[in-house]
Order: sequence, then C-alpha cells, then structure tokens
Amino acid sequence: MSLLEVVDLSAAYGPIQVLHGISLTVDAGEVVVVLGANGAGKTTALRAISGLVAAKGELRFDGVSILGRHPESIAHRGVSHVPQGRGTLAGLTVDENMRLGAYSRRDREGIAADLAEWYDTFPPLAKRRSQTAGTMSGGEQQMLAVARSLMSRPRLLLLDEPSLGLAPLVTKQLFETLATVNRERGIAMLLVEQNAALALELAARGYVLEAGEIVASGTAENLSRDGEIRKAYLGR
Amino acid sequence: MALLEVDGVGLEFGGIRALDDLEFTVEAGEICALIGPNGAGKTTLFNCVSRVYTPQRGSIRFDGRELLTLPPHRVARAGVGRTFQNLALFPALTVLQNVMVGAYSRGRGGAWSDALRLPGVARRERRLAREGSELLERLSLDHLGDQPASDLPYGTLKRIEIARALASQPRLLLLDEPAAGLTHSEVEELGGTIRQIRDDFELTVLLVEHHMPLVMSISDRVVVLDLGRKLAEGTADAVSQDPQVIAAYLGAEL
Amino acid sequence: MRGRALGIGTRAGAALLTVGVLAWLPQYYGATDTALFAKAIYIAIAALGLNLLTGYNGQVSIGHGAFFGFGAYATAILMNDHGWDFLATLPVVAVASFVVGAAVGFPALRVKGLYLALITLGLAALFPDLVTKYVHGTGGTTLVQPPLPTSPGWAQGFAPNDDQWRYYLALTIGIVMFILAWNLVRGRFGRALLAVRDHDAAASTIGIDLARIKVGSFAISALYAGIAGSVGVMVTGLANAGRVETFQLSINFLVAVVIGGTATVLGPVVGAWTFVFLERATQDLFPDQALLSPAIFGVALILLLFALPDGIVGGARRTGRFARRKLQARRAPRAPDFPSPIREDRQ
Amino acid sequence: SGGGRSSSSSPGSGSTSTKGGIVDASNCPGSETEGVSGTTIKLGTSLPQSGLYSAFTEILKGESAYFSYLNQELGGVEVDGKKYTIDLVAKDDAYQADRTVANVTALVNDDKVFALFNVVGTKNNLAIRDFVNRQCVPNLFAATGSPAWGDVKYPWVLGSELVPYPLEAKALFDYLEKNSPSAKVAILRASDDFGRAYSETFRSLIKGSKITIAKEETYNPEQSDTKSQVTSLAATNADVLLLGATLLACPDALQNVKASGWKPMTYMSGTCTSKTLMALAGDAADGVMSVTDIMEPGLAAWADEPAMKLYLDKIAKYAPDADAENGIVAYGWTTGALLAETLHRSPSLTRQAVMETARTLKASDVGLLMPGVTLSVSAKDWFLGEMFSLAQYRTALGHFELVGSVLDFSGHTAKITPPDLIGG
Amino acid sequence: MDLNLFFSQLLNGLSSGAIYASLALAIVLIFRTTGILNFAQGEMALFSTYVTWWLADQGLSIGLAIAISVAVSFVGGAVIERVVIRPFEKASPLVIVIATLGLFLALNSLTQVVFGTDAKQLGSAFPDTVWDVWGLRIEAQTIGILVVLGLECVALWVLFQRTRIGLALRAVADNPEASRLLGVRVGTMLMFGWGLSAALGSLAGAMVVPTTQALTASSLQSVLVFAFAAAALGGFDSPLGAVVAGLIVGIARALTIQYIEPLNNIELVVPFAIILVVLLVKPAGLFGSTQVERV
Ligand SMILES: Nc1ncnc2c1ncn2[C@@H]1O[C@H](COP(=O)(O)OP(=O)(O)OP(=O)(O)O)[C@@H](O)[C@H]1O
Ligand SMILES: Nc1ncnc2c1ncn2[C@@H]1O[C@H](COP(=O)(O)OP(=O)(O)OP(=O)(O)O)[C@@H](O)[C@H]1O
Ligand SMILES: [Mg+2]
Ligand SMILES: [Mg+2]
Repeated sequence: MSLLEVVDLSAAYGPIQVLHGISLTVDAGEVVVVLGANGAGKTTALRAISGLVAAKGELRFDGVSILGRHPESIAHRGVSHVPQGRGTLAGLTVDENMRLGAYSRRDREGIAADLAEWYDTFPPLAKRRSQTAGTMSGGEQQMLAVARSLMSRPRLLLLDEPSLGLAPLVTKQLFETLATVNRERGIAMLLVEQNAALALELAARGYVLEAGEIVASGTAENLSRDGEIRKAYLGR
Repeated sequence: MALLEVDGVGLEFGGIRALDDLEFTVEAGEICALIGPNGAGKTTLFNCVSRVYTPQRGSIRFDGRELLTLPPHRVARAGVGRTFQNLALFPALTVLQNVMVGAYSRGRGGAWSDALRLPGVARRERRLAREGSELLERLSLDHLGDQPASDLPYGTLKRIEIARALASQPRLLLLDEPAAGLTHSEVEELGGTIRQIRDDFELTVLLVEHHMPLVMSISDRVVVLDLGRKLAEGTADAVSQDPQVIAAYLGAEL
Repeated sequence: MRGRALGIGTRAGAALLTVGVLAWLPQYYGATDTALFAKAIYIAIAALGLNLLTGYNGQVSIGHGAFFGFGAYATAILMNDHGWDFLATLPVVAVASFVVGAAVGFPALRVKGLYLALITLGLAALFPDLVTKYVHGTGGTTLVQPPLPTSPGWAQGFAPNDDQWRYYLALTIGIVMFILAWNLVRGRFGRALLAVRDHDAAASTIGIDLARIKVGSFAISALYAGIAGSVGVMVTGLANAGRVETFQLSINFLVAVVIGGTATVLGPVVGAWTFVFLERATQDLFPDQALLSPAIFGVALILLLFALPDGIVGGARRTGRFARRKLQARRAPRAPDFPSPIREDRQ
Repeated sequence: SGGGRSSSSSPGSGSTSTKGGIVDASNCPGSETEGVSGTTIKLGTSLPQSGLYSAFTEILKGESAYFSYLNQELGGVEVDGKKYTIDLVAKDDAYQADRTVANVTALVNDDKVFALFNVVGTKNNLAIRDFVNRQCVPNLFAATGSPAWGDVKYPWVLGSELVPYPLEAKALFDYLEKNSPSAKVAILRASDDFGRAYSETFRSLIKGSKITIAKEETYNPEQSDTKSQVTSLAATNADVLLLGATLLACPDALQNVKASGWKPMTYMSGTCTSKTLMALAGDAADGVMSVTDIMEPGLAAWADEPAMKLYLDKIAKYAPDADAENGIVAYGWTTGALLAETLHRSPSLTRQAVMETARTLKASDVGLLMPGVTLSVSAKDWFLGEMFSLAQYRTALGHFELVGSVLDFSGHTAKITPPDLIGG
Repeated sequence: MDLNLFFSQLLNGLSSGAIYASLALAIVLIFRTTGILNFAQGEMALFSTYVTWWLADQGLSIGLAIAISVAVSFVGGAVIERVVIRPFEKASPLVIVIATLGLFLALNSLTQVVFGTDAKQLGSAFPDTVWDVWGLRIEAQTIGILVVLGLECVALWVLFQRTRIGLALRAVADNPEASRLLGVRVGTMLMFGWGLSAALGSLAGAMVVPTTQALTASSLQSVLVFAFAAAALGGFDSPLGAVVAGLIVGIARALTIQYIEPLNNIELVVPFAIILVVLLVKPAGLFGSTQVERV
C-alpha cells in the first residue's frame, strides 16, 4: 500500500474544471516529482491533496481516505504542504513561524533540537530570527517556508516549487537538504518543481501534468531520457 | 553618461544593512543583469529606484536627473517602469485594463473630464485600449484581455506585469525575477521576448534573476551584489568564473 | 466591467425601462410611498459616492453621515435664512462638500484602513455636537426647516402634487449623479481608484499619485453625500443632526453599498432601494412589536449578506458569468490557455 | 401601508369650516371630520418604541390603558350627545425626527386619523409642525415642555400638561429671590435646546437682581457622564445648582455632587422626578428641589385619592406589564384623560371645533393632576402646564414633599421665554 | 492654577478613561485574533451585563454573578462566531463588518425585548469607599477598575507572547489558510478569540455600568465611541495601547471640560484631534505594530 494514493481526482474553481481525474501514488519514504507547464494544475493538485481545494475522486493517506477532510486534520496526520507563494505568516517573526511549524508536536526537546538544526542548515534564517517574516526578501521567505515545514516532522512533504526565488547556491543546498531529510528521516515527498534537472535527480519517479491530466509518468531516469520532456523541461 | 547611476546608496532596516554604499551604472540600451544571493538587496535597490523605499544615503540618477528627490509617482513619468518579485497586479481589473492603467503616467485628465465624458475622453479610451491590445499580443496574452487579472497561472501573471510596465513606454525597465516559476521552454521564450522588446522599444533593461541560463543568454553585462554591496561586475562569462561569485552565489559547479 | 455581459442595445433598453418605471411610481403610489421612494433616491446618491471611496478605492468611511448633514444644513440654511432657491444651493453644496471632504480626507495620505475609518467615525460623532453648538434652528433646536419647493405651473400635468414634484426633482438629480459616477469609474480615474485599492505601491510605480487619488476620492464621495443631504432636505423638509441619526446614516450608506455590491455602479442604487424597503418591511412586520423591528432588520441583513456576500448586483453578475462559462464549457469542452508542450495523447 | 394615489383635494375644497375664532380653518384641505366613522374616532401617535429611547413606550401604555378603560367601562367619550370609542394608532419613530415625519404623513394620508395625540419629543413635534398646520390636523398635547409651542403661527399644535421648562427656571428664580436673594448659581445643563431653555431663561430673569451665575457647564445628552462638569462647578463652591438635565444624567449629576463634597441647594428639572430616577440617585437626592403637577403614583400622600386608586386599578387591569409607579405611565394616563375631556367638551366632532376647544381649555381634576392644579389655555395663553408646586425630595421617605402651595403662572411662559426659543 | 482641582480632574479622567479602556480591550482582542472590527462589541457586552444584572437580581453575590456571566459570555461569543460570523469566512472584511452591524441591531433590540426597557441598577464589584488623599477624593471603584485592567493586560500579554494557543491565535489572524496547513484548527481558534473577547466585554460591562448609574440599552453605546477612539489611538493590536490610550482619552476629555471653555459642548474635538495627530505621525497608533507590506 502506498503512503499517498490519488485516484481519478478532479477539481474545479467554480465553473472551470482544472483537474480532470489524475491518479498518482507516493510510497513511504519515496520522492516523487510532478512536472508541468504553467497553469497545468500542479498547484491545484497539491492543494486538493492537502484539503485546501474541494475535489472529487479518491484520496487516501496511509490507507485512510482524507478526501473532504479539513486541511488542519490532514496536517495533523503528517502531511505538510509548502504552498506556492510560501504562506509565510507575514506579521509574525521568523522564530514564531518556525515554532508554529511544530504546532502539531508536543515534544519540547525534539522541537528545540529541530529548531537548532534548521537554523544551522539555513543560516540566513538564524540571523533573522526576530525579524518580521513579511519584511524578508523573497528567497529568505522561501527558505523559511521549507524550514518551517520540516519543523513538523511530516511523513509526507508536499513541496510547491520550493526553489522559486532561491539563489542557485541555495537551491543546490536545499535539494541536498531534502535528499538528506529523505534519506535519514524517511520523509516522503511530492515535489512540484520547475528546476527539473535537480528535481529528477532527487526523485525516484515522476509525473508530467498537462492541462489537468497526467500525460506521462515513469521513473526519473526514464523521464529524463524522454526527448519531449528534455526539450520542454530540461533544455538539454 | 550612463542612463542609470547608482551612487553610494545605503539603506538599513533596524540593524540589517540591506544596501551598503552600493555603486554601479547601467548604460543606455543594454540588458544588465543584477544577481546575488538571497537577501543581497536586489529588490531593495529596485524599491529605491522606484521610490517605494527611500535610501538613507547616496544618489540615484536617471538620465542625469536625481530620482531620490522625486515623489514615487513621478518616477514612472521620468521613464522608469518595473515589475515585482511578488506579483503586484490589480486583480479587480481585467488583463487589458491592467495594461491600460499602466499607461497612466503618459495620460492626463482627471476625474472631472471623465465624469462628464468630455469628447477627448472616449477617443483616449479607444486609443489606450488599442495600444494595450497590441502589447498583449506581443506578449502572447491577447486571448486573456477580458479575463480578470487574478487566478491566472503564475508565469502568465508575470508576463502581464511586463506588459503593464511597457504600457508607460519606459526607457528603463526593471524586471524582478521574471523567469521564476517558468518551465525551461517558457524561460527560453521569455528570453527572446525580453530581447525583442528591448530592441523594438529601444529600452534599457535591468534584470534581477536567479535563473542563470537566462542571465547568461541575454545579458550584456552582469552586476553581482552581496550583502548590499557590489561584489563583481562584468560580462556573464567573466562573472560566472569569478571565484568570489561562485563562493557566494553560484556554488561549486554550474 | 469585465467583458460585456449585454449588448449596448439591451443595456440602453433596460436603462430606459428603469427610468420609465421610476417616473411612473409617484403617479400610482400615494404620498407616503413616494416619500419612501425619494428617500431611497437620496440614500442611493450618498451610497453612489461612498462606493467610489469604499468600493472602488478601498477606504472605509463610517462618517459620511456628517457630509450628508453638512449638505443638508448648507441647503436648509441658504434656503431658510437667505431665501435661496433649492436648485441654486446645489452647486454651492457641491463645491463646499468637495472642499470639506478633501480637508477631512487629508489624513488618508498617511492613515489607512481601520485607523482611517475610526477618524471618520470621530467625524460622525463630532458633527452633531458642532451643529448643537453652532446652529440655532426652529425653537432653539438644531432643526432647520426650509420652505419646500412646490410644483410649478408648467409641471401640473404630471406632478399636480408637491410631493410628486419633489420626487421628480430628486430623481433627476439622482440620474445625473448616477451618470457622472458611471462615467467616472469607466475611465482613467476609475482604473486608478481600483489600482490604488488593490496595490498602492504598484499603483504609485506606474505613476499614480496616491495622495491625489485618495484625497480626491474622499472629496468626491463627500460631494455626493453633500448633494444627498440637500436632496434629503428637499424631500423631508428638515435638516437634522442627532448623534444617533448621523451615525445611523453613515452606516446606512455603507449597508446600501455592501448589499448592493461594492465596486459596481449599479450596486449602491439597488442597495439603497433594497435597504429602504427592507427597513420599512421589518417595521411593518409586527406593528405593535416595534422593539423587535431592529432585531428583525439585523437578522435580515445578515441573511441577505450570507446569501449574496458580494451584494445583489455582484451576485447577479457572478451568476451570469457562471452560466456563461458553463455554457461555453459545454460547447467547447476544454480550451486550455496554453498550447501543451507535450502531446496530449501520450501515456 | 400601500394605497394608490387618489386624486388630491385642493386647498379649501370640501371644507365646511367657519372662519374666525382662535383657530382659522378656512384654508384647510380635506374633510373636517376625517377619522370619525360611525362611533369611532381614530387618533394617531408617534413615539419611540425601539432604539435608545424605547423607555418612552411606557407613555403609550398609560394612555392606552386609559382609552381601554374609557371604551370598555365608560362606553367611550360623549361628544355632542353621541358616544364614540377611541382608536389610537401608534407608530414607532425611535425618537428620530425624520421618522416622525414619515409616520405622521402616513397617519394623516393613509390611516386618515382625526387628530394626532401626544407625539413625543420637541424636535419630533417641530418637524411635523408645518405639515399639521397645512393639513389642519390637530396635534394635541405634544409631549414636551418646550416653549416652542407658543408660536402663534402654529395654532394646530398644543403642548401637554408638562411644565414648560422656562417656567421651572422662573419658579427657581422666585424662590431664590425670596429665600436667598444674592445666591451664586452654578448651571449644569444638557447641551441642546432643552438645556438652553433653562439656562437662557434663568439668565434673562436674573438681570437686575443680585443673583449671579458662577459657572455654566454642559453635558452631551447622549452621554450622561457628568463627573468632570460637576467637579468643575464644585470648584466654584456656588450656593445653588440649577440642573437642566434629563434622564440618567440627573441621578448621575446628583451623585457626583455628593461625591465632590459640594453642598449646593440643588434645583432639578421636573422631567427627572420619576421614582425610578430618584431611586437611582439614592442618598444624593435628599433635599433636591423640583416641580410637579401630577400626583406621583406610589406615594403614601396620594394613596387615598380616588383618582389614584382608579389609576392603579385600571393600569393593573389594562396594562399589566406596565410599572404603575413609573411617573411616565401616570403621565400617559393623565394625558389620555385630558384628551377625553377635551373631546367631551367640544361642541361638535370637527377638527376645528376640537382644536378650538383645546385652545380654550380650562380643566382640573383630570387624570392624576394634583388637587388644586388647573390647566388653562386661552387666546393669549398658549401653555397648559402653568400651575404646579415646588417639591423637595426626601430620601428617607422615598418621595417628594410639596413645598408651599400650588403656584400659578398662568400666562407667564411666553413673557419670560427668550424669543428665539419660541419662534425662529 | 488650583492644583487640587487639576488633580481632581485628572482623577475624573482616569476613572472615565478606565471605562473606555476596558471596552477598548475587548475590541483590540477581537481584532488581534480575527483581524476584524466588531461593531457589535458594545452590544455583546450589553447583553452580558444584563445577564450579570439578572443573576445578581436572583440573589447571587455580584462577584459570582460576574464570574458566571463571564463564562456564559465566553460560550455566547464562541457561538456567535460559529453561527453568525463563520458563514462569512470567505467574504470580504467589509461584509463581515456589516454583518457585525446586523448583530449590533439584533442584540440591542433583543436585549430590550428580553430584559425590558426600564433602567436597571447593577451593584459594583468594588466597595464604594472613597479615600481622601491630601484633599483628593480617590474612589476605590477607579482603583479597582485600573487594577483589573492591569491584570487583563498582563494576562493578554502572556497569552499572546508566551503560550502556544496565543501564537496560534495570532497566526490565524495573520493568515488563516497558511495556519491551516500548519495544523492550527482555525475554526476553534476563531471561536476561542470571539469567546475571549465576549468574556472581556462582559467584564467591562460589569465594571462600567455601576459607574453610570443604571443599566439601559444605551449604557455602552455612549462609551463605545471613546472605546473605539482608544483602540485606534493605542493601536488596534495592542492591549497595552488600548489601556494607555483609553486613559489618555479620558484625561484629555476631563481637562478639556475644565480648562478649555470655548470647546464646551464639543470637547470630543480634543481626543479626536489627539488621535489625528498621533496617527499622522504613527499611522498604526501609539503601540500598534506597523504592517510593512513588502513588494
Ligand atoms: N482561485 C482560482 N480561481 C480560478 N481559477 C484558478 C484559480 N487558481 C488557479 N486557477 C486556474 O487553474 C489552472 C491551474 O492552476 P494551477 O495554479 O494549479 O497551475 P500550476 O500548474 O500550479 O501553474 P503555475 O506554474 O502557475 O504554478 C490555471 O489555468 C489557473 O488559471
Ligand atoms: N522593509 C524591510 N524591513 C526589514 N528588512 C528588510 C526590509 N526590506 C528588505 N529587508 C531586508 O533587506 C535585505 C535585502 O532584501 P531584498 O529583498 O532586497 O533581497 P533580494 O536581493 O531581492 O533577495 P531575493 O533574491 O531573495 O529576492 C534582506 O535581508 C531583507 O530581509
Ligand atoms: Mg503552481
Ligand atoms: Mg528580491
């Protein structure tokens, strides 16, 4: 049984149907990437999984249907969503954002240890612990969003373009961190990313989403060898 | 004389030095890229140029004219247009209206002439709509003119911002991470578009971007910022070989 | 504004029909109802203006009852003490309220949102005190009661009664104010209003002078409220400014804007009529349980907003758009915004 | 209330009225007997039943109780040898003048009432004054003590038995002239026309006397907090405090005076004498002077008066939810009785006849009027409540004690009131 | 200048300022937790105060009556959020403001329907002792209210700055959707915020009304304008600001009445002039935090 099972999921904004029945799975401890052009519905798919958008179809996490559940209860089950546009709590400080990341946890020591670890991993955040999150630069906020998500020790991480606005060096570090986290803590990830080269390196499998439908899927290796995909997403 | 001269600009927020005696110039007609680590101060510089922020020190001259003494709304009239890192469109307006309002600085006439719908008004509206549609077409957005400028895909919104900035017929265009969130092929297309509009409108472009392939392919010159200061400057190739830039920004291999 | 829902012809037809019905109302209905219609008209005028400020420009005012009162007193005093003709007072009121509005709107340069709203609340609270202190009207009260305009000879054919004539005066002024507002939001100024509301920093970088737009919209909305006050005096025959009344008026305008539909020109007008009738209906519901009527009104208001959170006009529009999209969607199943970089028939 | 537009009646048409007398009805539109059908007389009233002033609803309870008693037990009121029952249509105006206008327009045009009765509020009555004058609808016993009803241009409106506010100032002045001719007076008053009536009249009266004004402070009637004002006045240590206040501001001011340690002789507006308000003031009200012309229900002194017994009995029967000891219920009852008396004395049931009767009324022993008080109006005298008694509150007893005998100021109100409070 | 008089007026200002401040606190609290301006705040407090009165009228001690009423109000506030406000979750803030106006009308009239229109007398929780200090009369009542306010401020500060639930409350006010994704139960938090604010309002009513002679339907409306003014002056998101500003408004009013005769009748000018000047200099009030919007 997969950790996340999405079967024939559709979603719409008012009259506009955006997802036309997509199916995908993420196994425990697995990293899966979703590629797709602008407006393909990637964000919508992640939002549907985390309960922010009403959807039809089947949606199971850890064998239990989570379709129609509140986002907060889905989060409590161990799904952490780093939304596109970061979702930083702009009026709160960096530190408060980080502590809220651990909102569903109760282990004080564990939280303190994680806090230290992520500040270590993202030094710009450590430097700005007491800065209001909303005043930080775009890239800094993006780091915060990812680090905050990790604070919850999720079982599944939904990442919506985590490298958006990050400097090349930081992007690289971020993907290294994600790889480490995945390896050492066994956190599964569903990753939407435009930096397809890095994403396919990290991921074991991938899907290609076009106009609300999955048009290709396979192992990361197979996908990166596909000519069309290379042309559209990799440029090599 | 350079078109844009940034001279000793310094700005602090509380204890954080966002810009620290920054100095560089942009020549007329070039595409100059401004790169640097997150938090280096790139967006802050844009904000200073467009007078959203007021730096504590230094001067910013555009075409020889000091911008820092102008009120924000005069900057557009002086010939500077910009886009925003975090989208800043007007969601209540349609895509076309967003572009039409972009031409605000070129027009005149206030509430009274509008309210009475004086003869010139209708003519002006038709002209603005026509010009706006042309711009949309150029950025392949023409099919979206009547849509509200909200809830469209991210990359599309970024392009609408470019169209809106162009509507004021600027001489200097400041683009803040226009390629963010675009797929590879979309980035390539964007690169072409930027060059095209630079040539067609005889623009100067100052581009902030983390997408190095784009920077490498279209910029005439690159200025690297770190901690609010200029770290390096030169052609894209030269800069990308610079060990300091690699250490601070690019990482070991590219 | 978004896409033409209806053709020009249909719109013109609908407008003519509406004006026709409005003109017919006082022919059929009696003086009591006609006064109610006239009230709807002057509330609509004030709401039209407030909507420019609040709906289009995003600045909430809970003090426009004071501008209304200002216009009312200006007209009443000019007519009463100086013998002016009602119509002659209008330009004076317009200019004066515009200037006062600009002065009051001045803090808008720095103060935003709730804080600005609270300043306007202060205005609403202060105005009645100022009136009490400086206006000595009938019998030592603050009431000023000018002579009401009467139906002139040439109008006997369609307005034999004075209340009808006054209704037609109000209607004419209302239509003029409506057309002005309609034009205003459809041009450069209207776009600037919305731009400043949606993103003021971006608006200033495209060359919009925030100060001018913010203070300007304040002044224009004050002008509308002032004119509404003048019309109110013409209809009810009295200028009055209790604290409760001033506050309530301010709120009524806001309610009219919101239930009609913010940032639509028609909204405030529809909202004003709805408001006036809702209020009347809840008062008439249990005539000997008057204490309950505000409660019923309050609940009705909440339910109405719940059903139509973007107002009556907004809701109608949304429904129209929804239906159109649905229709389009049925005709052409899917028209993606972007050509797919990958063939669709893969997998 | 719907109703189509019927063809309008032009001025004077159908009018059978006579010219002359006190009330000229020669230019009146509409029918003289509008609102009288069969054996019912339809009357209309407008008063606050909701909103911040909803406590005034109690007036309606008092007057309705009287009309129920009249209709059911006395078979109605006899006018010109025929008995009529009274049907009172009440509309809520939340104390807002524009709503009063709307209510009264509807009462006259749609409900077709014969007359208006006991409409509450100074502004509210002023707002309809022109209209009732033009329509020749009697507006009887307007519930306000404002001196504005003395304007001869408006014969169709008549105030009620409430003591006109300027007369209270006069009563205080006379009292001081006699007992403390060089008193220093502090004034605390509402900032509106009500408060002005006290202060301006008093100021004009003391001209030429040795009485002086130490200081005057005002309070906002929508905010009954008077602490700072009282502190300011207390600092003058004046001998007398004239309290031109109403509702909760009265007990508030009295308590603040007590707390400040200042001990002036206090005169308080007659609008405050109700048992409820005095109870709120408690100790602080001891010794306060005021005026009264209606028997305060619940006071031992009046307990044996037949009028009081009748009142208590009928209120219990017809308005069981009303608080009979509340002074304004008693006021409503008394005013109802006054109306019945007026109708009864009218030679015929036309608007003009009734108005003329009201304008020449001389009545005592009506409702709960104090023994010895006669209400009178005449061609020269436009005010009813000009006979009353000074009274002083005794906390220990829980009621007012009359001071001296009934004072008769008949015809005085217009003379002592500053002109701008009447006309204008 | 008569110093004694000056200090007396200062004390008067403090005591009315304390009243404004107590209601302002409730306004600030709801703004802090939900980001909206609640016009019905005063009427909610009014209803609660009638409940307190009713309980006391049934023979309960005033302290117990207040305690029960505070608890009832907490539940009532939470229920109002759930039933009246929640349906407007996705609506614009202006619509919610208008909805609270509907609530205002409904509550004011329901209070009168339920409890009657006649004035009620409510005993004070504080003794009516008056201390004479160098000729100044200091009322235990005033000191009592000030102490309660101080305690409320500290409690709120601890709640917001030092507790998990306080952090969650602030997160919800900042960005509900992002909070959801972090596992914060937004609905519960909003109900909690409204409940808390209603409870504070109830406490405010119980303290305010005994100083104003009697409880009527307008008891809190006359205070509300000043409470709003205090909230704006102090900064809508700062409890401490609400208290300090409430006192400033009260004192300004008292001193104006005493010393600025030309402003008799229009003493309201002074507090609002102060607000205007302060806001022009500090657009988010004395203690409010400025929301920097980055572009
Ligand atoms: N709130 C909304 N209301 C209406 N339509 C929406 C909304 N959000 C997204 N859409 C539409 O749904 C489609 C899919 O959007 P989505 O954000 O899921 O795409 P995406 O693949 O994540 O693209 P992007 O590169 O922009 O992140 C787009 O056409 C978009 O216009
Ligand atoms: N209003 C502000 N208040 C406090 N600090 C600020 C403010 N604006 C910017 N900063 C700080 O200034 C620094 C420069 O920010 P800026 O947005 O210019 O970075 P940037 O170079 O654009 O970065 P990125 O590539 O991530 O967008 C950052 O550290 C940011 O936290
Ligand atoms: Mg997306
Ligand atoms: Mg940036």
